[in-house]
Amino acid sequence: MKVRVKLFSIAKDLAGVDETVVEIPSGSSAETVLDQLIARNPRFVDWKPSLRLAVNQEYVRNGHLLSENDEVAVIPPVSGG
Amino acid sequence: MKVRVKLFSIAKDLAGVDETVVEIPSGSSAETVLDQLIARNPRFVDWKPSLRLAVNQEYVRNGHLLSENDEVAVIPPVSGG
Amino acid sequence: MVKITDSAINIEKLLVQVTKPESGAVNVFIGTTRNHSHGRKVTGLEYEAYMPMALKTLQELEQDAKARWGLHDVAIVHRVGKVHVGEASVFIAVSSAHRDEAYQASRFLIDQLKQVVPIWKREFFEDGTVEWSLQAHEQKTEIEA
Amino acid sequence: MVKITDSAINIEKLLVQVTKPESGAVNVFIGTTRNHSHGRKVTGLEYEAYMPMALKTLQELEQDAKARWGLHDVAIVHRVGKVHVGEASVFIAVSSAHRDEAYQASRFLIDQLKQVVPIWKREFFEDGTVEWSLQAHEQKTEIEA
Repeated sequence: MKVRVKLFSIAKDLAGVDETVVEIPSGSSAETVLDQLIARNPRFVDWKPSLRLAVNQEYVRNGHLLSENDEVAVIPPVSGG
Repeated sequence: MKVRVKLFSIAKDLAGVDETVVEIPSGSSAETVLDQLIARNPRFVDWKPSLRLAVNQEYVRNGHLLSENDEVAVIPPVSGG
Repeated sequence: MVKITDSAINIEKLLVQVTKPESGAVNVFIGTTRNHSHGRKVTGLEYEAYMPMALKTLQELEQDAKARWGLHDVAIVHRVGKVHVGEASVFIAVSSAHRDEAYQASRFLIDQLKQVVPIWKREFFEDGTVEWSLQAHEQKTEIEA
Repeated sequence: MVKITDSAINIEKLLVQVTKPESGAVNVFIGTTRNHSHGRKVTGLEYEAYMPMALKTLQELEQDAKARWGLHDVAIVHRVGKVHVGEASVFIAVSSAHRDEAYQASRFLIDQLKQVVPIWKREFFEDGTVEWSLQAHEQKTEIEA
């Protein structure tokens, strides 16, 4: 299945794009998206522990199961304020 | 000796004036001023426990000794803010 | 900067003055005139101050807070005379590098101001009565309007 | 009211909106762009937001604070895009009957905002470098300006 992935801050810089689509097996967890990004750019590995994931604008655990067309966002440490 | 007395808020209403001069023995304490005011208007008695005194714009204890021409202020509970 | 004034408080201008290039945080407290007090409708307030002593105690509080929290700047302005419902009667702004100091200092200043600065509030009620607010002792006294 | 904007924050207007006739206390927090960060000179900041989620989390924080402290009103405004040194990047105002709730709610909102709202800051340094501020982990990464 396909999910849309939004990238911000350092994750955007590492990916080189602010949005992409990844193809993952049906029933995959949100973490699978991170692994796909690592496959594309190994430097993502170092950042993995500090990246949070949101699905359809809601924070989720890495184990959260995705559905077709979900919007997954990769959220580096936030720094608003 | 003579001291100037400034009155505010409820103390001003009780005294009917915002400033007065009281004649007290040399070496009197600040409290003597309150007693003079009570002599002029017995309703001051009820307020005495909640009135603070300042001499020359500085809070003092009731026992503080006054000097000629001191400015004594009678300070009811403050309510700024 | 401390000030006691019978005019409306120019908040925008004070904020510009207080915010320094090295500041990261500004905390502001504004005390406004409420339309009710102890369940009764208030139509307005009037403040009186023992001017020289009020200014002196405000300056002392300003210096205390600056020293204690390393603030970049402080502004405290209090109204005297009539203040309409909804208007600011007191304005406090402090600037600092980080927010923790700004919150603590701001709270310290309003708490202390309400305890030691010789300023008094009279409330004008809808029914025509006028009362000195004597909150420190939870007492009230009524005089003819 | 929550808002994310690329324009300067109109503080005066927001204060008027937040102050209700029944309010006695307004607390305001303003985060401003500092001219230095970790000892280096900063010339400007840029914020980016994950817009729909940032607005949603801000609205949730607003509702939480209103319910918890019985606030009369809340305004939270955050800038995106370039912000000059000395300008406000975030503005929070809360109104309530008494000051205790106003201080607590204001502090809660800025603390939470800094932890959960998906907004990111990039600092532009005098030497031409640009860095994402990753304060949550006290890490820094450098990219070419």
